[in-house]
Amino acid sequence: MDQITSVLILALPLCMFLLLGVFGNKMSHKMAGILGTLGMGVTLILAYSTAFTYFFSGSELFIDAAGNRLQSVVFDHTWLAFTDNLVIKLGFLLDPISAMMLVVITTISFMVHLYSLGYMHGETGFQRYYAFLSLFSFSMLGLVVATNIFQMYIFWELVGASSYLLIGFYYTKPSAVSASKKAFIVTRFADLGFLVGILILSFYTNTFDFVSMTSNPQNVLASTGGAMFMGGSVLTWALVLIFMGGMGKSAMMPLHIWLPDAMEGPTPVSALIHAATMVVAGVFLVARMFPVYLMEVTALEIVTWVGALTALYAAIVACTQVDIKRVLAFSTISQIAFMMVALGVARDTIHEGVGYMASMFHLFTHAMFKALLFLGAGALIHAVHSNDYTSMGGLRKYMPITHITFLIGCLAIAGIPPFAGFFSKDEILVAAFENSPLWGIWMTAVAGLTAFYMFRLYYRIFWWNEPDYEHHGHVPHDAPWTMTLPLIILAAVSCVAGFIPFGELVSWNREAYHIHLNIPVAATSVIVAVCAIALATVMYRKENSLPDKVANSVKGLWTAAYNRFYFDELYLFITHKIIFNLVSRPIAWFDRHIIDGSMDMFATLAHKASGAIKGLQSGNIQSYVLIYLMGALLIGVVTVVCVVIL
Amino acid sequence: MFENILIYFVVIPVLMLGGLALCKNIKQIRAVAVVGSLALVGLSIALLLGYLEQRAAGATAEMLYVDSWTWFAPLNINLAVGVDGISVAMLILSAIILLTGSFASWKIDPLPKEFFLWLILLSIGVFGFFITIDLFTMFMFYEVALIPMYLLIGVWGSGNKNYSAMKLTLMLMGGSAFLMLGLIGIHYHSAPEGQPLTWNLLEIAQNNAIDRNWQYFLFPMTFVGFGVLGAMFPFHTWSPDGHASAPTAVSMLHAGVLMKLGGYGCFRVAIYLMPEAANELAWIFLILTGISVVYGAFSACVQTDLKYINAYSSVSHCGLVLFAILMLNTTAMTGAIMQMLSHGLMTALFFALIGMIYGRTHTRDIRMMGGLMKIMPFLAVCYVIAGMASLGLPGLSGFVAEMTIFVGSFQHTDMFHRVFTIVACCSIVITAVYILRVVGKLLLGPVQDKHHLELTDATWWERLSTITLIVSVAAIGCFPNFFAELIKFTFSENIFKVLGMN
Amino acid sequence: MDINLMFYLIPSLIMFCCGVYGFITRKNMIAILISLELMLNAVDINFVVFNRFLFPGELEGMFFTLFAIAIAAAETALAIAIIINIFRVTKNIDIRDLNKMKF
Amino acid sequence: MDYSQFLAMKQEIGLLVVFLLVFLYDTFMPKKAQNSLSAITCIFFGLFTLAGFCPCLSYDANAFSGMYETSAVIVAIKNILNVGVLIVLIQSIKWANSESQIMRRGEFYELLLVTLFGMYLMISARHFLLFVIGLEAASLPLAAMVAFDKKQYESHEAAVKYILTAVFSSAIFLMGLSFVYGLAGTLYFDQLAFAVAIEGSKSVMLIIALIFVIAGIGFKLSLVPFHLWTADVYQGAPTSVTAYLSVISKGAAAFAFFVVMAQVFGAVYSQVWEWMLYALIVLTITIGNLFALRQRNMKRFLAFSSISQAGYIMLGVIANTTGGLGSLMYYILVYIFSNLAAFGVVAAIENATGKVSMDDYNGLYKTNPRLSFAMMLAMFSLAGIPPFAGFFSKFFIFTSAIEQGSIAIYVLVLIALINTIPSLYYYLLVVKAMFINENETPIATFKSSVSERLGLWICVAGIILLGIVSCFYSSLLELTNAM
Repeated sequence: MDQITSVLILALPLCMFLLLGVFGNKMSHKMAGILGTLGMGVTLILAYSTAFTYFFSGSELFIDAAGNRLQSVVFDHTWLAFTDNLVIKLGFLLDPISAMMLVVITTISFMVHLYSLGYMHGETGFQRYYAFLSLFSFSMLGLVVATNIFQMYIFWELVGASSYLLIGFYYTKPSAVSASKKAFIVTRFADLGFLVGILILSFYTNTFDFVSMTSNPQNVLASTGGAMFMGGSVLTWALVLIFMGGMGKSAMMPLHIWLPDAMEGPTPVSALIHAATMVVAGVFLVARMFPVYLMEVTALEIVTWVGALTALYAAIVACTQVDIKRVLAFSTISQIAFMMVALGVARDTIHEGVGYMASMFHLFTHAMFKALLFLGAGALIHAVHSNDYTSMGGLRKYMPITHITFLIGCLAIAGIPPFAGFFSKDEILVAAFENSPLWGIWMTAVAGLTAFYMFRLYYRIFWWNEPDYEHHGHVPHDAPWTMTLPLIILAAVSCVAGFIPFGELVSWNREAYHIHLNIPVAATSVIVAVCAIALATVMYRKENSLPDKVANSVKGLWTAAYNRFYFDELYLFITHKIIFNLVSRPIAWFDRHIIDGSMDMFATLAHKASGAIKGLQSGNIQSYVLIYLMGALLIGVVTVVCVVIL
Repeated sequence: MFENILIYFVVIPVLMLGGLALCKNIKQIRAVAVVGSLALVGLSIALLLGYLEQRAAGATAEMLYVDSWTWFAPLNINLAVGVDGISVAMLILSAIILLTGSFASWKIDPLPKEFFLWLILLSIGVFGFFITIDLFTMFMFYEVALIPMYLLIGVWGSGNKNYSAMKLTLMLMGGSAFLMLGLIGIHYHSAPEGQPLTWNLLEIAQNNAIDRNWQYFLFPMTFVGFGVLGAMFPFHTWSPDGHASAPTAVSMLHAGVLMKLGGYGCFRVAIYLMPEAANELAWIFLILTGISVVYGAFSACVQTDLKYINAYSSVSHCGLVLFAILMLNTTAMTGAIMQMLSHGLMTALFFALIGMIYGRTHTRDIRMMGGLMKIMPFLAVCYVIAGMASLGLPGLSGFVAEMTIFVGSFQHTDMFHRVFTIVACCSIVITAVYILRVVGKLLLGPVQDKHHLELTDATWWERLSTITLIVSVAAIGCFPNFFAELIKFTFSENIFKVLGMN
Repeated sequence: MDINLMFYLIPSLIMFCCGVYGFITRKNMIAILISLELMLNAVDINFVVFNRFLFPGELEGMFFTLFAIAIAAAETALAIAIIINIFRVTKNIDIRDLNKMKF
Repeated sequence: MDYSQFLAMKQEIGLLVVFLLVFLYDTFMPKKAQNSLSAITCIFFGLFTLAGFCPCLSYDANAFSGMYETSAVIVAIKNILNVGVLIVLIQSIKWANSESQIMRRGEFYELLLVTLFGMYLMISARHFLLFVIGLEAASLPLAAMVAFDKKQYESHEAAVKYILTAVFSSAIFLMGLSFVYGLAGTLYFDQLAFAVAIEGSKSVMLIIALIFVIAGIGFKLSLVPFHLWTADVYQGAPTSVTAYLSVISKGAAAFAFFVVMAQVFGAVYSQVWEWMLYALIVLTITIGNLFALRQRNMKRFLAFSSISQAGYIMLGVIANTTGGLGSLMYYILVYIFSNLAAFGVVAAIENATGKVSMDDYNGLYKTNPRLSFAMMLAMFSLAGIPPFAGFFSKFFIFTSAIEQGSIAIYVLVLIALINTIPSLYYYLLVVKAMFINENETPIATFKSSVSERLGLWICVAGIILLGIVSCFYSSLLELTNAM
């Protein structure tokens, strides 16, 4: 693997960003779009060749004689040296997961670039859009190839910023502005945890480097053993805090609230950032640090709990949402939670750490089919000009390509064989059952819910009842080829991705792992999924009153779920009522009136004192003389008392 | 005397003053200002190169270009100059900000001549402060830098300018009252019994003769004295009012450079000369600066005046400088200096932009504006970049500075310090809140005021000013190690030897 | 009875205090001048008495007294002149009315 | 008697010659030649001042069995005063030649020279008799000068206040002296010092005597609480006289004060008068500042500012070292230039428009930029802003005060330093009035006379150069350190 290729993978998108960002206004839309897409295309080719070289060249750089894959640092350039050991390097770490991520990111990114040529056609700020996409791709690529935790943090922040810019792309729309702000601040809050985690970890390990941290965690982490803080070991704290960063980016409860709002951004952006790549950064982070997490099972248990609760929560909420992008957003949250659970239940002692492999596998397949779903949703929105499924229905006739590809996506996510989601989800369930039946059952139930809400969505869009499209001015139709082509490609990938021998390529200890279907688990999950789909079919295939009845029968739960269990309100309360009104405002008031007031008070006091003693200068000589004499005598007497008597 | 390059940092501004006196019209005034500040930028870059060359050639002295000319012989006061990497960095910063400040005051009105006169006098103080290593001379330049502020704000300011100008001047003078006492005290304990007293920083450090009890007295004096200018809680309140009222270039220079004098002085005098007291009393000031950091950020969250927001954010960021200095280790101190550079540049950028926006909309109330991105995209984009630098986006200067500070501070072995570091870290979230709040209200969203639609985007001199600053911010952000290496002081050994740590 | 130092000092002190009291309480400027004269004369007595009783071999105190008397005369002359000026302007020599300038 | 002793008094004799020349010129020259009286006086005095710098004067000598002493330091302080008087003379030309004063200007010059003569004696005196004669010679004619504006009621009121309180204070001073005499039996400084050392600090009599002496000289210096006459007299007196009062008479008194305290009472320094002075300094600086805060009349304002400046000067006395004396003299020098610049501007404006209120100064910069600049420099120098001379003098006097090193002195200096904040405030008020405040009817643009401008240029040059050019302070300090 030569350095130039790897440098180019990062540099090309960055150059595209600078080029489009600085000179974009001078270019035509077409020029900018094509330039951006071409740049991404070249990056795609380079990334693919890199990944293929890594996985299949058999070079001793990448795989040892025993068949274990190796971590290969292609280059590692010192960027900022804090101390001799704590050094931020910008490097390129090639190992199974980063190679896999390279493929995922470049694929989806390229698809989105292509798709956007059609979707964003004629939008103002088209060049800016492509510039930001390039920036995002650069940041995300930098994140996954990070050789050290600080590099990851750097790019972590950069993806956050590009996500902010892209969510707020329609900056004249107040909702988009506030959504972008929310996304940035919530993830920033999580990043605070990440940062503190890094600080704690690096303080004890004295290194940022992933390879040295993960290849020999026992030694590196030796000094953390004894140190305790507030009841937990330091390592637990550090790992949980680092995981907090992951929770923010990956929208785990309770830091998930930004993701549904992030759907304010252009739909291809949602596909790229908020479905396929950036949101899985948290999973990637835990996976990257997995050997360290294995040192501290408590932290992994927390990961599991957070993941499981989020998965269930998001699935329930997804069942009630009306906005198709929000349904997909909650579904994303839920699916990422699956990956988290998979990591959380994985142990090196159990089944060769199948959870880790499953998680990565699911990450891969999910990226494909969720991008597909989002792009499909984009095509729908493009056609109907609404995010709301109530203004859709019966679209299967008008948009056949979209319909088929969307259906494939739904089947994949529902875990129906032979689509991709089945295989990866199956592995997750296996891992969960291996860890504890509780998680197995729990996750199977969530998988059932997944199938249900996806098909609810599917039926509401493509079946149900057809609204009067003529009345709205135009009849929906399939999108141009730039948009449908990515759909078709992704659909094809979703169909076949499950058959990739993923375990051979990726596993926690980089030894080859042979996937074999665990028939009981697979059968259970498929049966649950099919039942759920059937239920959805009953309820939503034709317009009927059944959904309302169901909703009414569990009215409390339904309303709560519809309002996303009031998390947003809670946050609003905390930010506005507590942070703003009870902290910031009082502090600002305190500053203006107490601190500043006390400074002003000195001035006022001086003036007051000046006014108070003005009587001394009465203009009357006799009082002058009296004061003169009294002053002299007073000083004299005091001196006498002090010097002579004391 | 004139073969030492450093002396030209004072000579050029003095020549500029002379040139200004001869000017007849605004064009000539601009020419003098721009040529002079360009010469200073050039000079500072030449100094940087020369400095690096000497270091590369193996110069190991704490300070280079050291020279000393007798001034007041009976008191052993000298005009002693010398620079290390920190001063070099500060000189570059000052020169850049003076240049951009000159561009930002292209259309200053009324009395342009007087304006530049005071501005240049101020810069004499700043440059002089950074090149000297003699306590007396240093203090003199320090005060020279303070007083022009009064007239600059009072005459060319806006809003409640009389009050603000007076408050700023008096509070800073209050600080320098403590400072003067501290410096004189240091002088009288600068040498062991029987040896001649000195004002020279290097000699005092070498003698290391300040008795510990005296350190307990003198350290707070000097630290608070400089700390007032560094906007340390609770002596920061001059900053919001002062900045809000000051004209653009003055805000830039004041927040960008002058506040750095505080941090630099705390480091160069208080800590460098009295490390034992610094080590033992640090906790008091850590609490104060820690409060500054968080408190400034929270206060900024609810302000509605752009300049107030930025002023409070300066309180927060400058608090971080002092915070890091008090950690007494190389990394944190390097971070502090980088933060000074970074904050200097980005806050200058902020103030420049605010001035430009204010010059167009004639309001600084964010509730009155909105959607400026559509109207003046160039300025708006620059504002976003400045905001991103402020909230610590990697690739811009804020990130590297803050991270160096946090990592450095967290290396402290004491639990208290580390917990406080975490508290300080919280500021990155709050910073994001207020920056994005401003960006959201001011630049994004629908246009608030229909009249604003007729406004124009930046002129060439404004573009030049902002682009210079953005390039500098990005340069630090992208190549931090160059600056870190420049700053990492050789003389740190001196402090740490005393402290017996690191 | 032995006439000692105190027999002179105490009256002189009383004189001085009377002078001070007079200065502070009298309205008429001329009366104030007289009070001042009392004070100065008390000082003169002090000098003479100290010289006579304590340091009889020297004349320093005596000479000092002579000069002091001369100075007092000059002062009085000057003061009278100024008071006359005041009287010309205001037709009044009440000290308490001299308070146009204050605070 | 050895008449060659008079040769030690070269400067006094020179001054007398100048006085006589002026007197004779004023009395006997024909009416036509009278026009140039002011110029002639200035030229005579200028020549005399120049002659004072002749190094042949700087030697140690004494006369009249030690009653009179001269030395390089004493010559230096006299020269400093001469320079100040010269500037006052130049600045007063316009006023002296004005309609109302032209008849009596001769007396003005003569009185002024006599008071200067008195100050010379006060400075050189090493015996209290000579000291008292000097003191009175320096203060009595001043009363006449204060009353000089015959048409102005304020002038008379000021004169009455001055003369009555001055006599009262000299009575107190003499009372104190009589106690001292009673204790020691001598009035020679050197013998007194001996006696004070024997008497020790436990003597009530000595303490009372000391406070009376301090009060007497403190009156001239206008230390609080002996200062109450100052503002009224400064306000009422003609501006040139006020200028003279505020710098020259104060400068001479400060030097004399140092000599008396250090030479006579040096033995009880740390037990007794350090603390008295401590209290007086704190009071003086603080109260002076507090009163100055609220003044609108420029002359009254400068009066209070000069009170608080006197407090700073006293820091040189409390230092009680030769370095303190050097700093004190330097402070006086700088103070002369700064304060005279301020008074010069006030006088110029008063002569041209009759306005002395700070509110009248609003917007002055727009109409009279140069005057405003001169005033601003004076204010900055008084406030101690670098690079103007006032900064250096303040810094050095603080430095000398702290040399002694006790914590109490640190606290004192801190109080003094904190007091610079309100003082800066009121000095800036003047600057603000001129530069910042808007005024619809500002003082019209006027051209000040050559003499006024000359005086101001000298002051401004002094303000700028005295600090930066180090030789002034260094040579003064060398002189005093050689004592």
